Amino acid sequence: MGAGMMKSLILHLAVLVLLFLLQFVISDYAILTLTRMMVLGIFASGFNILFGYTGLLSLGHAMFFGAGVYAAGLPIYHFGWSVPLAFVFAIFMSFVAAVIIGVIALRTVRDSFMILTLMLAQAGYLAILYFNRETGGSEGLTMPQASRSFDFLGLTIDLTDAATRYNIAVLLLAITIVVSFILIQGRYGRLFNAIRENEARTEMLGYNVLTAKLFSFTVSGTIAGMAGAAYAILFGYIGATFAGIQYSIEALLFTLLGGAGTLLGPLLGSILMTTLIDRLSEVTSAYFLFLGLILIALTLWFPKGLLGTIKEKWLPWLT
Amino acid sequence: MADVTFLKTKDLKCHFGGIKAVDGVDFTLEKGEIRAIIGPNGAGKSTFVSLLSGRTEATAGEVEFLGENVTRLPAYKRVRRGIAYTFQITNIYKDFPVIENVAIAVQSRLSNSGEKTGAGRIRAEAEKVLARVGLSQFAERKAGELAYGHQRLLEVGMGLALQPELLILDEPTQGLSDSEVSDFCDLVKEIAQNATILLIEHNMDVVMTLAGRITVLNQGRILAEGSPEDIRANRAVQDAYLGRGDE
Amino acid sequence: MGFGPFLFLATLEGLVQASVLVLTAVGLSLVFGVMRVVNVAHGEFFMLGAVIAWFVATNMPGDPAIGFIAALIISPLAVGAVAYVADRLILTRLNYNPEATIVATIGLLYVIQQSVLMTYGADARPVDPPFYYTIRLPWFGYSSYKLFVIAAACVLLGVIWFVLKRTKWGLLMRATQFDRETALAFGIPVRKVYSFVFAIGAGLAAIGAVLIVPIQQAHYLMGLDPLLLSFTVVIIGGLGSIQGTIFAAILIGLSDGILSVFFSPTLAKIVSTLFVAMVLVFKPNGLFAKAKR
Amino acid sequence: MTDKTGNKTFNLTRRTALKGLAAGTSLILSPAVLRHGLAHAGETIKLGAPIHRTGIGAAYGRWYERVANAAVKIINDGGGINGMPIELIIEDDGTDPKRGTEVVEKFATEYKVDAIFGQLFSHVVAAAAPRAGELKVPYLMCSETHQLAAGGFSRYAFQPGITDVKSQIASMAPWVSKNLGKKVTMIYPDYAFGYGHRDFFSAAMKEQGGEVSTLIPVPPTETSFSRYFPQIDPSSDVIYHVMVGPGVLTFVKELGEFFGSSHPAIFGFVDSIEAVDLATPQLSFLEDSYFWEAAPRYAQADQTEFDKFYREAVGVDANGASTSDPKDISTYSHMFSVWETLFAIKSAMEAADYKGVEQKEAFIEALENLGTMEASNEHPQGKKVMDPKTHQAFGVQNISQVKSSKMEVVYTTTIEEGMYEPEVDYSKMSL
Repeated sequence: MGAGMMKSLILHLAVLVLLFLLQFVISDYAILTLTRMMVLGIFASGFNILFGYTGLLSLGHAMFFGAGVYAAGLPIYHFGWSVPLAFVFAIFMSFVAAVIIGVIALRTVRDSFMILTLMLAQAGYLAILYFNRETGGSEGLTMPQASRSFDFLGLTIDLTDAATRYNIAVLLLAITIVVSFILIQGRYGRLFNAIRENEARTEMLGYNVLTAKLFSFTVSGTIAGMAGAAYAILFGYIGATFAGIQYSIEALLFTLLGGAGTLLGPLLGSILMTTLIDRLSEVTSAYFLFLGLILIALTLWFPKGLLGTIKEKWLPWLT
Repeated sequence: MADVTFLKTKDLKCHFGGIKAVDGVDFTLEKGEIRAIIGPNGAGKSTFVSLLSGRTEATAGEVEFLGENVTRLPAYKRVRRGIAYTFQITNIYKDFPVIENVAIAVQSRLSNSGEKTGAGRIRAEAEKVLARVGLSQFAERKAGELAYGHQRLLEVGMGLALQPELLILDEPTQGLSDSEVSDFCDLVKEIAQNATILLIEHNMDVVMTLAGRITVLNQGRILAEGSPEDIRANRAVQDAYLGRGDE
Repeated sequence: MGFGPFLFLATLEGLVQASVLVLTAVGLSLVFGVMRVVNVAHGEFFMLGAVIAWFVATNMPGDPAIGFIAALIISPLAVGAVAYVADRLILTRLNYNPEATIVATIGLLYVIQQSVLMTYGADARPVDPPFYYTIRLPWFGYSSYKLFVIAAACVLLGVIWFVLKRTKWGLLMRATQFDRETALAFGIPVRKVYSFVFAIGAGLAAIGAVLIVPIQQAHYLMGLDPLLLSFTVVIIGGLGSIQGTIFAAILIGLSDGILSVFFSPTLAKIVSTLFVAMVLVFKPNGLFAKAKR
Repeated sequence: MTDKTGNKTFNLTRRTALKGLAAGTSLILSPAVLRHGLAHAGETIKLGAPIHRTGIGAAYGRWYERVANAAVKIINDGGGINGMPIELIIEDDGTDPKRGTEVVEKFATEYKVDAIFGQLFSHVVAAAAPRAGELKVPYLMCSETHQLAAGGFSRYAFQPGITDVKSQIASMAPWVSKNLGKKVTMIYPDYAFGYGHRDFFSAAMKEQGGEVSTLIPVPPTETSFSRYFPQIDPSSDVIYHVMVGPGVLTFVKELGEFFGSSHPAIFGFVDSIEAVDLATPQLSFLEDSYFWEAAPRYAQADQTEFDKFYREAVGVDANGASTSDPKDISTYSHMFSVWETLFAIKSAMEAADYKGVEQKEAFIEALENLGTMEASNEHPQGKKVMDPKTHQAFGVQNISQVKSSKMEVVYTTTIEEGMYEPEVDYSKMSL
C-alpha cells in the first residue's frame, strides 16, 4: 500500500513536471490549446471526484462551471474588480452554490439524482438567459481590456501572453491534482469508494453517508467552479454556453474516456478528446461521426476508460 | 436499579401498508447475553432487528439502548453507539480486497472514537480482525471471489471490526457447511466474551449450542421467551413451527 | 382578447405539446422500465423519424395526405429497424451496463446527428399536413390538424395500452420488466424482448415526430428538447409506470403552456423546470412510484 | 493471468501501451504540417476562415463557404494579391464559442495566417474576436454584430463587408413609421440577437414619434408560437418580427392561423427566412408583408451588372437559389459580406503593398482607410463607407414586399439614414 502510494505520487508529480516542461518544446498552438485542455481537465477532475470516486452521476455539472465563469466574469465586467479578487470570489460562490444544490439534490438517488441535477442546471442556464441585461445572455460578454493584465504580489501578470496563461493553468491543475490526491489517499477517499461500491453497507458501518456525499459534492462543485473562473479569466469571454448541457456531457465524456476514478483520467480524456476533434476537423467536418464511433468503440472495448483499464490490468496502485 | 437495561423495546411496531411485520414487541436484552431469535418465515425477525439497527423506521413504539432512546436515530448513529449489524444476504464490497472491506469498518470505528486514522494503524487493526475470523491468507483477494462461507465470515469480521457493544447476526450460518458451522459457533462464543450477541437463526443446533435465551417471534409478536429447554418444551412454539404459521 | 380565450388557447397548445410528448416519453419509459437503461439517443430517434417523414412525404406523388400516411407507416418502421440494429450491435454486447449504455448512446447520438447533417443538411424542412383547414373561433383561429394530433395521440395510447395489457407481447414485456431473472427462468427470450422493446421505443418516438413535422419542421438538431422533456416526464411519472408517464406528460405540457400566460416565457420555463425539480425532491421515485418495501 | 506467464505478458503489453502513448503524444504535439504548413511565407497570402459548417449556423456556413471559394477563385484567377495567390484555409467552428476560439488560435499560431475572416454568429464572434486581437491577427467578421462598433474589441477587428445591426435597424424606422404606422408590436427571440432589435428599433421609433407598444420575447428553443399571439396588442399598426432558427415556418403559419385575413401590417427581418424557400405553402401568410433585406434575394428589374456577376460567380439563380438545386436557398442578405470582405482585404493589402506579416500594421491602417467603396463587382450589394474609428462599414438597406412569393424592393435607404455617432475610436489604439 505504502509503496503503491509512493509510486502513484511520483507518477502524478512527474506528469505535472512534464506538463510544466512541455512549454519549452511544443509549438505555440499546442501551448494555447493545452492551456484550454488543462482548464477543462480541471473541470472534469472536479466532476470525477463526485462521479468516479463517490459514484454519483450528476448531469448538471456545467452549472458549477458556469457559476465559476459568471461569478468571476460579472464583477470584473460590471464593477471592475481585480482579477485575483474575482477569482477567489468565484471559488467561494461555487462553494456556496455546491453546498446549497448539494443539500437539495442529495435528497434523491440514482436516476432521480441524475435528472434533478440536469433540471437544476437547466434552470441555471435559463436564468443566465433571463437576466441577459446583466449576463449578456447567449451572446455573452467580452471581458474588458483592463482585466487582461493585473498586478499580483508585485508581479505584473499579462493574461494575453500564452506562456503566462499556460503556467497559470499548470499551477491550478497542480493544486487540483495535489488536493485530490491527498483527499483520495486519505480517509475520505476510502469512504467515497465505499459509498460508490455499496452505500447501504457503508451506512451500516457507522458512516454518515449523506454528509460524506455532500462533502464530495461540495469539493466537486468547487473545483468545477474554479475551472470555470479560470476559463473566464484566462480566455476573457463569458457566455451562457458554458452553463449549457453540452458542458455537463463533456465532463462526463472526458472522465469516461480517460478513466473514471483515476486522478489523471479526466485530464487525459480532455486532452485526447479535444485533440481528436481538432485533428479530425482538419480533414472532415464530420468529426462528430468519428467521435460517436470512437465513444461506442470505447464502451465496447475499454469500458473503464483508458487509465481505468490500465489500472485494472497493469497498475493496481494507480490513484 | 442502578444498572440501565442494555437494550429494551416498548410496543415496537412496523407496518408496511396493511402488513403488520412487527406488531407491538416488548423486548429486553441484558449485557453479555447470547440471545437467539427464532420463528417461522415471515414472523418479522429480520424486520425486528432492522428496527433495532435503524435500517427500517419504526411505525410506533420505542427502542432504548444503554438507557438512551434511539428510536429516531439514523442507522449510522446507532452503529456509532455500538449496535453492529451483519446482513442476512451477504453484503460486502465485492470488488475490493478482503482487507479493504475490514479496513473501511476499522476506519469508521477509529474516526468515530476520535482516534488517529493513519493508513498503517488501520491496516494493522484490520489484519488483527482478519486473523480472528481466519481470513488472513485471503487479505489481498477480491472479496467477491471468496468462497461463500468465507464471505459470511468476512461479513462478521466487518461487524467485529467495529468492536460493537451489540452484534446483530442475521442468519449467519445460512448456506455454510457443517464444519464451517461449528467453526463459526466457536467464533461467536469467543466474540461473546466482549460483546452482547443477538442472533437470528434457523439452524436449531446452532441456536441450542450458542443461545443463553431464546425469543420466539410469530406474526410480528413475541410468542414465547426463555431458556432453550423451556422453548423446546413450549407447545405454542411447536404449533407455530408445525404448520399453522402461514407464508 | 379576454383572459378566458387566452387561457383556452394556452390549454389547447399545452395539449398538443403533451400529445407529442406522451408518445415520445412512453417510448423512453418502455425502454427505461423494461431494460433499465438510459437511452440518450432517444431524441435522435425522434429527429430521425421527422427527417424520414420528410423524405417519404416529398417523394410520394399525389395528395399530401397520402405522403403523410405513408410517412406514418414507413418512418416508425425504419427508425425501429435502426434501433434494433443498434441494440444488436452495441447494447447487447455491453450487457446493458447502465453507465456504458449512457456513453454508447451518446456516441449513437453523435453518429445519427452527423449522418443526418451530411445527408439531409442543416435546413429546417416542412412536411405538408394532410389537411389545411383552420377552425375560426370568435377570438382566434386554430389549426384543425393540431386537434387531429391530440386525437391521434389518444388513439395510439389506446393501442399501446391494448398491446401491453391484452397481448402476449405485452405480457412478455411486463414479465421481463417485473423480474428479469424470473423471466429468464421461465424461458422468456429476454434478449429478444429487449431488442424489440428498444425498437418499439424508438418507433414510438418516430410516430410522435411524424405527427409533429407538419406543425414544426424537421431539423437535424431538433432531438435535444424532446429528449430532455421525455426524461423529465419519465422520471416524474415514476420509472416504468406508463400511467405515470402519461399523467406527467399532460402535466408538463399543460404547465408549460399555461405558465407562459402568467410569466414571461423564459421565466415560465425556469419556473416549470424548478417545479419539476421540486417534485423530484419531495417525490424522489416519481409521482406514480409503486410502493416499495 | 498467473504469476508465471504474467511477467511476460506485462512487458509485452506495457510496451504496446507505451507505443500507443508515444503515438498519442506525437499526435498532440506535432505541429500540423499537413496540407498548409508547407508553403513558405511570402509565397501566398494565407487567409483563415472559421466557418459554421455544423451547429446552429450551418445553413449560413454552407453558403459562406461557397461565397468564399468563389471570391478567392476570382482573385486568384486575376493574379492574386500583390502577385501572390490566396491560400484559403477553412475549418469548421461548430458555431460554438469555444471551438470558434480554438480555430482562431489555430489559424494564428499553427497556420500563421495573414488574416482571419468569416465568423457570423455573435456569441462566437464575442469569444473569438478578442483572442484574435491578443494574438495580433487581423480579424474580419461577417456578422452584422454591433459589438465591434460599440467598442468591445480591439484594433485588429473589422467589419468591412456588412453594415452592423444597429445601423440596419435604425434605418428602417423612418420608413416603417411613415408607411406602415406608428404603433408597433415586436416579436423577437429572447436572446442576444433579439435584444439588438428590441433596443435599437425601440429607440429609433421613438425618434420618429412612434412607439413599440408591446414586446413579445420568445425563448430560442421554442417550437410552437400560438400561445404568444394573444399578447399582440390588437390596436397595433405593425407587427415587427424577427425569428431565427428552424422554428420560423411554424411561426409564420401559426400567425396566419391566428389572424386569418385581417391583421396589422407585417414587417420582418429577412433573417427569419434566410435559406428558406418563400414559395413554401406554410409561408403564404407573408404575402404582401414587408422585409428588410441587405441584398435583394430575387433579382430585381433594375438588377445591377455587379449583382449579376456575383450571382453567376457564386452559382445563385435569379430566385436566390443554387443554380444546381432550386430547393437550395441561399442566405442572400448576409453572404455577400464574405465576398465584399475578401475584396476589402485585397484592396487594403494592395494599398499597403502587403507582402507578409512585416506589413501587418500598414495593412491594418489601410483597412481603416478604405474610405468609400463604390458599388462594383467587388461590392455587389452596393456602396460602402468605412468608418476608420469604429472599423465598421456602412451601406444601403432595402425594404422589400412579398409579391407572388417573391420579394420586390420598394424602398432603398441612403447610407446616411443608418449612420450614428461613433462610440469608439479604434484607430487611436496601439497595435
